[in-house]
Amino acid sequence: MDETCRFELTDKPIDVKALRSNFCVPAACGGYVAFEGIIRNDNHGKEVIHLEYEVYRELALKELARLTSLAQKEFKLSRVHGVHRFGRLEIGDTAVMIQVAAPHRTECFLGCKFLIDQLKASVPIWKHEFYADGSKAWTRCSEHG
Amino acid sequence: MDETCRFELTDKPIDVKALRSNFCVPAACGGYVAFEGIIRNDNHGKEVIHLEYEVYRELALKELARLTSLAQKEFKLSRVHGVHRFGRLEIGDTAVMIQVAAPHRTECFLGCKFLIDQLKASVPIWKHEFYADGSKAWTRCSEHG
Amino acid sequence: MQVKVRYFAQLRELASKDEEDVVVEPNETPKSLYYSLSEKYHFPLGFEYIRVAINDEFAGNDSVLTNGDQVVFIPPVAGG
Amino acid sequence: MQVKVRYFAQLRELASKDEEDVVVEPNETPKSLYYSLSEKYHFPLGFEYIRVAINDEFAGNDSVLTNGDQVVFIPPVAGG
Repeated sequence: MDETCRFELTDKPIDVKALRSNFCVPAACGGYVAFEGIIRNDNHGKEVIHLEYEVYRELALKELARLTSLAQKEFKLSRVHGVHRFGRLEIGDTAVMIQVAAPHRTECFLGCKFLIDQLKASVPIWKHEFYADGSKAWTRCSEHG
Repeated sequence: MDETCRFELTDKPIDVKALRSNFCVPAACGGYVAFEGIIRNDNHGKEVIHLEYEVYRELALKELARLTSLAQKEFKLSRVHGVHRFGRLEIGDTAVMIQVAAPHRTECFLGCKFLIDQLKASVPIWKHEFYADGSKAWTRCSEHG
Repeated sequence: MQVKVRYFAQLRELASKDEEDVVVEPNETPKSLYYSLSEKYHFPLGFEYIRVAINDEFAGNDSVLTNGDQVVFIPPVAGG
Repeated sequence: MQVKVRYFAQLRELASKDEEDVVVEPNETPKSLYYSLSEKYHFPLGFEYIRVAINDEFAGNDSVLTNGDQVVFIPPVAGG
């Protein structure tokens, strides 16, 4: 996977403005799409207070690299940057940001959606939700989000 | 259309970082998607030097408001902000930015794509392309972009 | 009766003006008005490529013009 | 022979450890190893919900463990 495509893990807050600034759209690209996954205060009706992402780092990085490379080829993306945060996150925090650029917009939307869908399906990252009622759970869903 | 959904026209450069900062994602939203349409240096093989967007302002604003409101209802978007620039633009300039937030990501992607697709199909904005060979043309395409 | 026609994009260039008042027959349709202007200014597009707006609203092809209307002939759009 | 098992998420909590060395039979499969650990630590998930990684690569369910392998049982993921 070349330098134009990268997917990282971080335990620091995701600075979406800085990441947008650092994402240089090539001159042949007419389209740019960004996705941000943000911690919401509700999961199936339970009030979430905060949560913790746990990651199997070695395999997650390999799988993210594989998916990014696949998306680049499949959707002819000129550039991809993704980052997923782990550790403790609060409501409103950005858990994941994915940016893509391509000559045409349709591929941007498809490529970006492919990446977040596949990430949720196969990358070894887990979410421990802590609820207002004192309970907690390892969530499983990937169809909603 | 309420305050959470807005689509504007401007003759000033689009400051995507400032617009992202000003776009507040509601706490019930887990997804955010942004699209940027950027002037590329090539249209069907002709080298573009710069271009000018012309707009029929009164009707464009009405049509954008109608589309935004429709997208909000259809895709259950919590917040929408769009802006389209007009006047002279250079290669690499952002012509349009659309941001949406919703409880779930699929609706974000669909709603954002719906808005740019419909904008290209029906909003009275025209693009005058100026080419490296000295020629110019009012472009028509909307299938690519 | 009289209507005001506003021009945009290539039609504006060909007409060499942003707008003008045009005297029309009672019950004139946008289509017949477009073709008479088209003859005068050599608009290259057939009416089938044009959308019509009357008083800043999209109008059907079967609309009838009334005195004082503002009319815009919208060539194919290319925003985004 | 011996393998190293690393635990994540709910399996880590139930095992109360991040990793451990486990003595296994020659030709032991991930499935039989999972069920023996599952009995010890009361893992609630059947093997059909688990993906296996060996030496930081996804592995098929019909893999055979070899001495020194690092094994991870991956419960349903929930990134994003």
